[in-house]
Amino acid sequence: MSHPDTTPGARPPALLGTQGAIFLAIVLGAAVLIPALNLLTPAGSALHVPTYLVSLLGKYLCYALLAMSVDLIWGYVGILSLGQGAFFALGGYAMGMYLMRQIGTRGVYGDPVLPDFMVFLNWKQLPWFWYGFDWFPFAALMVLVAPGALALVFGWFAFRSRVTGVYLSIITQAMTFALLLAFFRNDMGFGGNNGLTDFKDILGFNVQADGTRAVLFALSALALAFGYVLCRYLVRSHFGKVLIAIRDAEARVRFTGYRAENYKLVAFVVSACLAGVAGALYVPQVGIINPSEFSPANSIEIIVWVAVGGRGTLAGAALGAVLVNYAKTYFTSGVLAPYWLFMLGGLFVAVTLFLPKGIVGTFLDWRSRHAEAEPDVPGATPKPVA
Amino acid sequence: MSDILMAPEAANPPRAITEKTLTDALLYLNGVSVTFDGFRALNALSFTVDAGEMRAIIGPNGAGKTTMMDVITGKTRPDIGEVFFNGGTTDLTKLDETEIATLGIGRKFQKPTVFESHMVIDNLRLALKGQRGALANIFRRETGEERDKIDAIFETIRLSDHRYRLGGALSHGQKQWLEIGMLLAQDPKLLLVDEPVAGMTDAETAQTAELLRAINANGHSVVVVEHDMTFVRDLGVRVMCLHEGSVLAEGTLDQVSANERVIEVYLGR
Amino acid sequence: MLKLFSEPGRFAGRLVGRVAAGAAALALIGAAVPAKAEDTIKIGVLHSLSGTMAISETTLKDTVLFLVDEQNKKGGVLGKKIEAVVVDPASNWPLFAEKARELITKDKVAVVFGCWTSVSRKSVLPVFKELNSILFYPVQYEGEESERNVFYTGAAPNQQAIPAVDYLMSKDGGEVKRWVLAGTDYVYPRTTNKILEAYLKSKGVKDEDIMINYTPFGHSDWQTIVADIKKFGSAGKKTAVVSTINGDANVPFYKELGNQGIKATDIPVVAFSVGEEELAGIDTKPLVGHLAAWNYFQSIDTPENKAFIEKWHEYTKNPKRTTNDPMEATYIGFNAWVAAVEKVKSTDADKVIDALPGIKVPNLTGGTAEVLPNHHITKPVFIGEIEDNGQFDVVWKSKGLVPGDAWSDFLPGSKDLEADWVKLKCGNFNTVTKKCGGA
Amino acid sequence: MRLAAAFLAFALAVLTVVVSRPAMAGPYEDALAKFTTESYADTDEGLGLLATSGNPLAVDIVEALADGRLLFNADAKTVYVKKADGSLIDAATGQPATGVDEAALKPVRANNRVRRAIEAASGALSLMNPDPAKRLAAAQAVFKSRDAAARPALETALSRESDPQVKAALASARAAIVLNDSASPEADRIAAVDTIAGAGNQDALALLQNVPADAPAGVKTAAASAVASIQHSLAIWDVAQNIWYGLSLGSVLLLAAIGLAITFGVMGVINMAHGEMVMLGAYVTFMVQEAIRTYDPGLFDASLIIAIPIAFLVTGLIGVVIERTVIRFLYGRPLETLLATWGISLILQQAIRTAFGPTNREVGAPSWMSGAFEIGHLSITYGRLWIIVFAGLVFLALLGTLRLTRIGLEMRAVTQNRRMAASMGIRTNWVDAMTFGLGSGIAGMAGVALSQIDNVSPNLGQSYIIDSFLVVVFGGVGNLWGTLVGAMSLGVANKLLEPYAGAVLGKIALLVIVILFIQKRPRGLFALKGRAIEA
Repeated sequence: MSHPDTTPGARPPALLGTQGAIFLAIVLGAAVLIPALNLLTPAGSALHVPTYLVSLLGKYLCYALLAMSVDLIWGYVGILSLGQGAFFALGGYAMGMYLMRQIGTRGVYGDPVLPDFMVFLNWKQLPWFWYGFDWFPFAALMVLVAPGALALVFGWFAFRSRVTGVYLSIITQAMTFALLLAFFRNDMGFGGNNGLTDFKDILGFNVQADGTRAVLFALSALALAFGYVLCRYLVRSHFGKVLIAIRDAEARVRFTGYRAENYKLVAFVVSACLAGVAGALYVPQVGIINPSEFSPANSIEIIVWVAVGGRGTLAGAALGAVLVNYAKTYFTSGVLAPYWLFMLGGLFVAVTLFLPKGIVGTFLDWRSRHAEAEPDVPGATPKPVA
Repeated sequence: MSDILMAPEAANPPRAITEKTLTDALLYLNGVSVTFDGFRALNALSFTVDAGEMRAIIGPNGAGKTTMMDVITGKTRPDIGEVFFNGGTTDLTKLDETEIATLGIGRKFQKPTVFESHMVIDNLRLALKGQRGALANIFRRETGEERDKIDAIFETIRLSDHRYRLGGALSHGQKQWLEIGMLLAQDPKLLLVDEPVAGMTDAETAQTAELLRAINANGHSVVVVEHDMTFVRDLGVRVMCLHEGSVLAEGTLDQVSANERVIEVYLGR
Repeated sequence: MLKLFSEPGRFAGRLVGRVAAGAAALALIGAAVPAKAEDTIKIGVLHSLSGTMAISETTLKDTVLFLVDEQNKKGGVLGKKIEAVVVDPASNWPLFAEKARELITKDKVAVVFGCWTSVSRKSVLPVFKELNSILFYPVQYEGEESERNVFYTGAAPNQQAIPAVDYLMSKDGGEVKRWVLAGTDYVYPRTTNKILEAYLKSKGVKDEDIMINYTPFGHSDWQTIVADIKKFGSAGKKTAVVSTINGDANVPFYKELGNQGIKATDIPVVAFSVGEEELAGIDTKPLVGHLAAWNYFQSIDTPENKAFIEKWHEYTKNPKRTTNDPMEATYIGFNAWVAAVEKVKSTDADKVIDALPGIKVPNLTGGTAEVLPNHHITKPVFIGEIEDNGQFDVVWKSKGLVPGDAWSDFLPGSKDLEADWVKLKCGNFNTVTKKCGGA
Repeated sequence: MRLAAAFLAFALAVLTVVVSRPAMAGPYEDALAKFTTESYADTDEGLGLLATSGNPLAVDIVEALADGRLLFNADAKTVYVKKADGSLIDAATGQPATGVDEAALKPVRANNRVRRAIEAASGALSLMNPDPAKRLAAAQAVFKSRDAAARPALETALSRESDPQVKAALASARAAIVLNDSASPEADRIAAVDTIAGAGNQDALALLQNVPADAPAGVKTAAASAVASIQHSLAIWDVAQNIWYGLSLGSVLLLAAIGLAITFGVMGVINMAHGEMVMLGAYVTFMVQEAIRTYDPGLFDASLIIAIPIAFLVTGLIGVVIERTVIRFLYGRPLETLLATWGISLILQQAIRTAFGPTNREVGAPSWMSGAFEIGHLSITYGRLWIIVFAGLVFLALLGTLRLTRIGLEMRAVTQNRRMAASMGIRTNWVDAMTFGLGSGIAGMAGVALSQIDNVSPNLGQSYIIDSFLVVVFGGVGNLWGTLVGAMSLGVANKLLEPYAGAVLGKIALLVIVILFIQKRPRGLFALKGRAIEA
């Protein structure tokens, strides 16, 4: 675990440390193995991975990417967004709208253009903002543009008027709450509380076919890997060093001649786009997108995943997301069902008290204490900021 | 050493502000007043700093030294008064911190603020004069001469052995130097240095004085705010004493410390 | 997984090993729930036990467990004991889908009883279709749906909303001329109100005599809206409120009605989502005379109901525990399923689905509920007035049973649609194009 | 019309002060028979006949029917009035009934239709009731029924009425009749218009808007102009009404947020469990009321007063425990507090759910909190009024505690400079615990008030937490006055927006406004000078 920079005048640091390599190995390995085990092995064989598990894990991976997007701005820039769920949901809606349009005449009313919910609320024609979503490239573009644009506008205002700390956190929460209320309204034309569901196929493949699920899983894994490499590259670039500097001493950064707000804005938008991608991959795998994804509670939960895994460690965020959600899956069935909230709540309290740096953060500390080495990720263990 | 003590402008008597000085002065403050709900931090403060000059500013607590720096660096907007840079070409009161910093005014805070979770070398890399744009810096690569510059600075601030330690891990004195190093990396026309030797050993203090003189020697104008009189003496430059937000006396340290009113202020008679 | 991170050093050489280990770790997740013995028949219970919907759904979970208990006392089905598998979808709609999948594929349940909100049902629908299993949905809903794998034992709009309006128009109901349709902004109220609006207009009610108002979930400040209703109602014509306000929002709504002194004799409110359970949270003295339309009331005086309530109190060891309409719907659904299974001597989904239409089981109000080819059931309709003891006093009851209608005749989109899983084998047959619409 | 005749006959009977003798088989007996058929229609008719009978027992019978004390035997077709003491009176004779098989008796059931008939009847029957309140109700009942035949009765009642309020009610009741009575001369009807216009409320408006088509032009024009003026004045009153609603919503927000203004605003703990403290307070109220119901129902009206201190202590104590066991390890790490308190809130919710069940709990309103009164055309409900008062008191109490008491002084000292305070010998640990306890306790007291207007369910807290944070941040973290102004302005703004935008859009608009406002003032309405909570 030697830092590339220990010799004067060394080349810029390698993109991946061991930690990153391990992480990628696992994710990419899963991307190959899980679908293989699902499709190639006969059901009932010891190695067989049931489809149920594939889409479940796929869901976890989307959450992992979402958590990573939060870690990028929280762990490295100190922006605590309590509204990240909004970007996730917007990406999800963009994908959901595409999937709705794909249903075509197979809706219960057999209307070629209008989704069912519009028919029985007798809407006459498609609202303008639904145009184009029947064309995949456009929808795919919107997956990035919708959350990106929201982040751009919101961030542009917030960062240049130097809203920071809890104030920023609370208005991000207000933002997602406003969107929650807006999308609940049936008049908005997004299916109200029921949201978008009963999808048939994506790019011509049946969303429920095992093959499609396997591919979606693999894609989620690749997206996560890509997201990791991207974030990793960003935080290790000169740009990323400025981000961390902003987190630790924003005023100093300004006096050093950097436009802190622009740096924050770029990071914020990138993070929003990642969240959007996560949402887009999430929707076809869980089969529904509805306004509850906007609920502030969801966004807070994302923060919790990151904290559990270890803030400012990227891989930790992903790990936290998977662990917490697995715990949720596990606790919510069987004898534990009535008590799972105790366990989840207890887990959060315990982590904050005993693992303030999260699982990975704590581990990295432990390691750097043992093997005398600089942290692999710059600012891996940030001092508390908000 | 001595040549710096005998530096021409050090001997000059205090000058009234005239059109002439406005045009050649690097920094020019005129009638600057700042009020924080009732309390007058700066009171019609006027003075100039010439290119290549080093100026020490002393004064009791609450004399407005830090506020003055805030005004110059754009952290605080003056209620009235003008602040010009580059011989009256640029009005600093219209600009924000970032713009002023890019103009070439560097600032070292009273409490040393370095980027604690960055390695020392990265602290310098960040400060190094050059590309400041967000997008451009995503793909930025470090050039050869940038590396040489940094090495040079390491020599100047005597931290070569610490380049890969975290900024937070440095001692107080080392942080002070690192911060000065960062100022050098920024290569500003004017350095504002706020209490650089607070909490330093005598040895360190002496070294710091030397360091600042060196910096000033190769063309940077420096404004130092300091309490420590021995340090100011070491610097051996024109001294300006602030009191209640305006200039009380100006001249060599001996002239100033001989000044009746200064003594009054300091000994509070 | 943690352990993997703790291995220091370069990774290239160990890549393969790690991947294998990673896969193993992931596979463990799959093995997390052990397989159960096969001498029982498993049924799934998919009701939220936490989160916002727990308030309503927990009772239904208890009901299913209670029914299973009763059935097992009678020896179960096909000579096997029934085993209920309970999961908690936590009022989280995607989690509903996940849990449904888990119940069907991992626990191999023969049937699932669950869901309350429309969105949770919509969320699990694809799962039940894909894995071809059975869902019994016990709550009154907006209709406009008929799926092969779902049986709707709650009321369709024509079994609740329309009779209620008819009653209010009658002399006994006070010959109401002016209507406020107040609802929470989601599918059930939207659809129901669309249907009612069309129906009222067909009865010659003018536009200006209909006021429609939607509020968000859990709306808690009703001052303005109640004041508006009061104003709307003081225009000299007899006015009534048809409330499709959902769960939590009702308590503050009724409290505000009481505070602003709107008496049932002035402006009666008839609600479709307020039952004994919801009233348990309110001091009902100011509300006496306001109405609710259901297919079951705890106060209905039949031997079946008496016996049911008695056993229920025994089972829950709580003599105060209320019963309500969705409980009866669950009761009917459960018994219908048992009857069907006994009939075809199998729990195979296809067989049971085909066997269910035509099954007749007694309901708790002295009639019989018949499962119809459109997977809805026949129900009596009751209208009750709130009493000061939190119960309902039945003031009107439909003549005979009303068959549930999946597709409303009052909505342009659906009036030509027909559901029949026996002859047509189709949930949305278009009687005009003579085609089966859906996929 | 039947009722009309009834009023006339009865009124005359009363006027001539004839002590009516036991009637022969007539309307009265027929009426009684109608009560034995278990049909609402018949009961309705029966009430009509009853009034025509002019029998002095009629009043008792109507009252008995109103509160379900009127019993009947379906086979024997006999009707009895059950007295408060449980003794039975034969409705036919008015004599105590003996040897009645009570098992065979059923109460005569009432639905809305019957209740309306009861109101009308008792209205007509009690125009002369000694109790002014009853007379007022009676007058209003007639005003509603607008029955021409009641006119003479009204006029005599008017001539005798002393109580001004009742007199006014009688007058407008009469006017209502005259206006719709095509027989009466135009002048009278125009005068009636004026009388009604005088009332100037919604009912008057409705009445004037529905002037019969056959009315002479003069009446119509008079009505029209009256309508216009009333609508104008009502429009103004509407604004006032909305502002009142806004204040009362604001007071609710204030109550919900003020505890947070301490734990979050002063201590910098992003306290996600705050809502649960409110919820606990509500459950304490529930338990107090349960206890009172079982042990001493007489105390019920005092239940809230009793609940307030208990709620404060209970939640305060819980707050102290939380602070000691969790929060104190997290000072200076505000975000960790967010996570920990989020966990705590989950635990508390589920704990309540397990202990009390997931369903709503009934918290009754004491008599002094129910009902409403009018100032001009401003209708003010007691419940809301008291909540506003309560919110104000809590605010002042808190302000006082922070400003005047020793602990308050120490709290401020600790928050401003922990180390300095410690060196001055202040036991900062203790102060922290007390501060957090105070904040939680206040949240608990808020819960007592909120139990009056909202669900008492495990989810209670969740519905307030977001608004609370919004209020505190909007007002300016660490500033109580900011919280007050923030809560009130958000409340009023919300209520002024609602009529135009509707509940949902109004709320959305408000959120957007707050977001934009924070851009303008990144430190909230009342930015704290100097060391603000830089979380």
